[in-house]
Amino acid sequence: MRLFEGLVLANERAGEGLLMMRVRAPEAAREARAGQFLHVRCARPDGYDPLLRRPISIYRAADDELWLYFDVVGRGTAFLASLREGDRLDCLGPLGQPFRIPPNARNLLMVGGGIGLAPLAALADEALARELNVTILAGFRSGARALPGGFVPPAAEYVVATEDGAIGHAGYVTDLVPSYLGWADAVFACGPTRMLESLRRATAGTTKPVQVSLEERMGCAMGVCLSCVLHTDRGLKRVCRDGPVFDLAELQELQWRAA
Amino acid sequence: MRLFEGLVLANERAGEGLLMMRVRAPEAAREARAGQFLHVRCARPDGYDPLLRRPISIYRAADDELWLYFDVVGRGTAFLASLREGDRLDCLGPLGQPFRIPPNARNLLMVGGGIGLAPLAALADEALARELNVTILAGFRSGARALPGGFVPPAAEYVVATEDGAIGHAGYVTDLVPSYLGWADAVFACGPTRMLESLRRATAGTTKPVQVSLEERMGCAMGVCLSCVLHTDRGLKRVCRDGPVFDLAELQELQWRAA
Amino acid sequence: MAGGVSLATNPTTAVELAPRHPSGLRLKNPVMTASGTFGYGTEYAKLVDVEQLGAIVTKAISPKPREGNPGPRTVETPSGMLNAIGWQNVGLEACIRDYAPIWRRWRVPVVVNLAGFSVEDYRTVAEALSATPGVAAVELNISCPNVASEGTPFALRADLAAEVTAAVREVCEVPLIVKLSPNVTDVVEIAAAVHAAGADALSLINTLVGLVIDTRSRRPFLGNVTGGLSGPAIRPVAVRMVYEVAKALPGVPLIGAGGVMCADDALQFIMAGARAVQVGTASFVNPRAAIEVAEGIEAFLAREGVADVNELVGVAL
Amino acid sequence: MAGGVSLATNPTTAVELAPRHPSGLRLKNPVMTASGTFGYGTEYAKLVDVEQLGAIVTKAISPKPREGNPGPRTVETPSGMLNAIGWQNVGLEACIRDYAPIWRRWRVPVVVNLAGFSVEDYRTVAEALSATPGVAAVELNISCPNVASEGTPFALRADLAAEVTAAVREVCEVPLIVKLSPNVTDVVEIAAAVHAAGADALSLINTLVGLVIDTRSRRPFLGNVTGGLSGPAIRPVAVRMVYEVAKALPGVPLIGAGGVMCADDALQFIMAGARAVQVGTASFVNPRAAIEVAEGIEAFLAREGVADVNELVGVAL
Ligand SMILES: Cc1cc2nc3c(=O)[nH]c(=O)nc-3n(C[C@H](O)[C@H](O)[C@H](O)COP(=O)(O)OP(=O)(O)OC[C@H]3O[C@@H](n4cnc5c(N)ncnc54)[C@H](O)[C@@H]3O)c2cc1C
Ligand SMILES: Cc1cc2nc3c(=O)[nH]c(=O)nc-3n(C[C@H](O)[C@H](O)[C@H](O)COP(=O)(O)OP(=O)(O)OC[C@H]3O[C@@H](n4cnc5c(N)ncnc54)[C@H](O)[C@@H]3O)c2cc1C
Ligand SMILES: Cc1cc2nc3c(=O)[nH]c(=O)nc-3n(C[C@H](O)[C@H](O)[C@H](O)COP(=O)(O)O)c2cc1C
Ligand SMILES: Cc1cc2nc3c(=O)[nH]c(=O)nc-3n(C[C@H](O)[C@H](O)[C@H](O)COP(=O)(O)O)c2cc1C
Ligand code: FES
Ligand code: FES
Repeated sequence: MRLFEGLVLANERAGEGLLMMRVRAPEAAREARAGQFLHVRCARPDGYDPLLRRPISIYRAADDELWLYFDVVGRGTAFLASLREGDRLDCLGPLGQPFRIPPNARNLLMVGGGIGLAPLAALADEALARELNVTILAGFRSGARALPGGFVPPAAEYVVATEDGAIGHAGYVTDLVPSYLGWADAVFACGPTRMLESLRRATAGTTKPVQVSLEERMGCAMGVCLSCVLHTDRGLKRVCRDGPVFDLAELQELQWRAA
Repeated sequence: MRLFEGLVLANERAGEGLLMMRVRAPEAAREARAGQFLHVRCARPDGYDPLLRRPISIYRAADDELWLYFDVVGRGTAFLASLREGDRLDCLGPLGQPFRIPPNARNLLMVGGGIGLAPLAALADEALARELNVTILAGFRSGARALPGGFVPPAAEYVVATEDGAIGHAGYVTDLVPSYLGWADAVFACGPTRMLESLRRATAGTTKPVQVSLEERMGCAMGVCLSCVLHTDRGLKRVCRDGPVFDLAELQELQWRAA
Repeated sequence: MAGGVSLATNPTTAVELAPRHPSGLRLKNPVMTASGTFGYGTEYAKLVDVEQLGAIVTKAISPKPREGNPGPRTVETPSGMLNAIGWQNVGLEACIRDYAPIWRRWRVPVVVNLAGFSVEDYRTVAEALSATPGVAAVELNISCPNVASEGTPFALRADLAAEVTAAVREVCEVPLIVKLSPNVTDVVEIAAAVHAAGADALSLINTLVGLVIDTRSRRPFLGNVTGGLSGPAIRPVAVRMVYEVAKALPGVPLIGAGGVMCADDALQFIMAGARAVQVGTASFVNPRAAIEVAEGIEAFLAREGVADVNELVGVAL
Repeated sequence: MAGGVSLATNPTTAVELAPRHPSGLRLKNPVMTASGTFGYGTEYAKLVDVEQLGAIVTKAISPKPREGNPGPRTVETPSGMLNAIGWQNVGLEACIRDYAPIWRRWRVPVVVNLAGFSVEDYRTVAEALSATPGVAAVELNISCPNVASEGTPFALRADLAAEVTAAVREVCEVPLIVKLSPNVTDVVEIAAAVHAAGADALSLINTLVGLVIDTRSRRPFLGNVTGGLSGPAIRPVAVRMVYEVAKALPGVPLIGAGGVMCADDALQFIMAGARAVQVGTASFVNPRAAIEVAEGIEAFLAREGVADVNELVGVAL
């Protein structure tokens, strides 16, 4: 984990409202593990609005580069979208606990919703390099929002579900989970809270390890501000430092909200 | 006067720490008069820091374009420096009272300090188009800070003074004024307050019209916030709306500061 | 409209700020300008159709013209600015002579903001203006220092605030708005006192007192040493104060101010309990800000299927 | 050095925050971290050489561990943020067991921030910590609600603030800093009361109470409804309060906090009368902010030919 300025090598449109950014960052790229994220500054160095950094998953780490895949949803990500080749990106990371592939697992099932697929792509890279079998179930709101094919490594099986039925299974991606659960030795997921809730129902009763990557609003991403806590069987845990990847089984909630 | 988005056509280094920006803005360019300024937003539209617009003189208005010449002194002007061809510049203007060339004046003496030369270049354009004679006395802190030759129209006589003596007269530009004052029918000046104070001494007793363009911190630039007032013989006046160009003779002070 | 998106095509945006007053103070939409940021309404007329606004609030008027403070009078701060103008204004006489006739022709209510340094000052101006056609209401800026209490602003003590409100109420025929200061421990106490003393509506907040030091000269930057902090930086404080007062004094018409830059900001104030908002510093950044806020509120109502903006007032309480 | 630029090559940056206390509280430079923004000092150790800091102030410690508030706990605002963490902390026992031994080895003073909901709470923690090696001083966060006065925070009333300060002073062997709230009409009154009650130094300001409404859900955004506003947005208010207290209580050691992002901000506080500053929210934006502020102050002293940072304390008064 380090504080560094990455050099933007490319930042291009890669789907409806999405961009893929390639950043040169040799040390960080070497350190990075699938499931970790960067906390990036989304303003000019001399401007204080927006003030806080934004967490963005490491989509891929290759050679000297870190790749980010992001959805433009607000002014932080709009700033990221405005960066061009040659600009600098102020980054903190890699941060957080990565996905952990269990030692004897051979068949990995990955379930992603929307941009939540980003860290799963990194995990698929890692798994395929270790010659494991990977199936990725990918859910999107609509055909227009579906991520382009090249988004995940071609050696992974890629199954799509769209809520509007435009591509693949018509419905929720978690509808597909039961048919793959028997095959899988471990399940990994990242996506909206609602998707993870469905996944919890779809995997209820299984003894197979299920790891999920969570999202919560972050201040520091260093574990000090306690913005990002939730209840687990091991007590209150911080998404930024104890997560973002957790064993689903130990989570008492996916976000701590007042009843 | 209007609120408009200009299209940045070019924004290039033009001297030590200086940039020249060409902005496409047909209506505003037609309206613009020498001595007027734009109040430009220096932040992304969704960011509130820096918050306030910055006043920048119209350096030249030609065809459908407004040209700005600016010195990067802080974060507002640093933002302007970061704009590239194709970006939009959020502008309010042209604002303020322009220089007024007296009806019978034939010989115009212009005295500028540093970037204060920008509005004088526009005035020289106007005067030369009316076939008047123009002499520009230009003062700079050092040779390195001196503006490149092409900065003012070539048909104007251009006399340089530098404080470090690297180019032209070694000393203050106002040292040169007495030798040109007899020739001149009217004097126009823009530059740091200290320069304008020297000019007041150098022109003391003259009955020739002396017009100066002043600088004061601005909020609205529309005449409502009263950030920018100073005492004149006609009462308190606002630099943004009653100025920035004033008759030197009516000014009781160049800036209102506590004693 | 089960399951579907409901659209209110012509939502009602009108609000009433002085229901207890015989003439009332009805705005066609809940967006006003904030005092000191829109001059006397005439300066922005070239850029903005002022009649599209809910109301215009003028620069503070005092009995006599005032020069105000030496410069610098403003300084930018992170997402905000400090101002220390010092109540420079044309004075009561010029206001009545030069501006009121123009306001009278406008189809938009003009609220005159009053500055004073004694109870008498406020009474003088309020009495004269409430008899002036073209003045729809007055807003007391009680953040001015009170000469009679060693310069303590009226707004900082419930007793002083109530005293000046009651005194003005006696002579004021038009609706009376009192503008509260945020520089207090308990804004609810002041709000309650002022309302009990006869205010038709309360506007809040005025600026927070702030200071910038110029580290080059090692002196306070502003000519007046301190200044008032405004702009988006203070919005969360302003929304909180509106929320507190709305909770404590249900039914009292509140006007929210402080950092309104866009419709979403205005809606925060409305949901926190304000019937209207004032747009101040935003006008310096975008002269059309107040109009765009009004348009944005209407668009929100249409999009969310809310028939009347009054339905949103205080929904977050 | 007539006419030339004077350069102090090795300016003195050390400051003393508890001159009246037998052990004193000497910092090698005037830059501290702010409570709640630097954890227990250990979390940032990978990125920052904590021994280069003037002091570290920890997250608030209460007698027992606390869970704090449900989320969302923070929300970004213009040039600032609101937080409503709710005093989540490991509690006194774990603090003494797990952290104090680490602090003891560091060559940087560690100040423990104390949270409490009764006078007894503060006394318990202060007494235990002042007997714990590794704890250089304590800072009372009196902005916590006081159960005995219907939840009114101690910090909002001079009598309550003085009472808790005096009670802690009796049992506290180490230097005692009391942290003031900005949510008051008269910060000088509270500062004077707390100082008279035995505080060695005063830190100011804690956060301003703010509120953000989520206009989509039409509800307050934070789980706790309101939160504390911090960051550059509040700096002008913080500098003003330091200036006011420094003017009224000359000689009392003050620690400025609120929106310090860079050395220039810190110098504003120092020139306004603070002997030291705390860097809070800035650490989230730039984990090296506190170190860079310390370096920047030293560079300023060298550039401006100031031999000792103490010469700048209060120069703008
Ligand atoms: C561990 C982690 C990894 C993530 N990885 C990716 C990724 O690879 N690609 C991607 O597009 N997005 C990712 N996100 C979501 C991303 O952080 C948000 O979309 C982003 O912060 C929105 O910022 P904004 O200013 O554009 O939006 P705004 O809505 O304007 O943001 C306002 C504030 O809310 C916070 N916020 C808003 N949405 C989220 C969210 N979903 N999660 C956390 N904070 C949020 C912002 O950080 C900011 O502080 C990730 C989030 C987390 C927690
Ligand atoms: C009528 C007028 C015309 C001008 N024309 C030009 C021009 O053609 N080219 C050019 O380079 N500069 C010009 N200036 C000066 C220019 O406005 C400032 O350099 C600029 O505002 C600095 O902004 P900043 O954020 O880079 O600097 P900062 O110092 O960070 O600015 C901080 C604040 O101070 C204000 N400020 C700082 N310096 C000045 C100044 N000299 N005058 C007014 N406000 C200031 C800024 O607007 C801002 O609000 C003009 C000023 C005025 C009043
Ligand atoms: C330059 C300036 C001048 C102001 N003058 C007055 C005034 O004369 N009377 C008054 O009641 N408020 C005055 N205010 C306060 C505003 O009306 C408003 O309450 C405050 O700025 C907060 O709103 P904002 O953040 O939208 O600006 C002034 C504010 C500014 C920025
Ligand atoms: C996330 C967060 C948690 C905080 N927790 C505490 C705390 O436990 N005790 C305390 O006295 N102050 C706490 N504060 C207040 C800070 O110490 C500081 O006074 C305030 O944030 C202003 O400084 P800043 O603008 O530099 O952040 C907290 C601030 C933040 C942002
Ligand atoms: S974001 Fe600060 S503790 Fe997780
Ligand atoms: S800048 Fe507002 S009146 Fe001149």
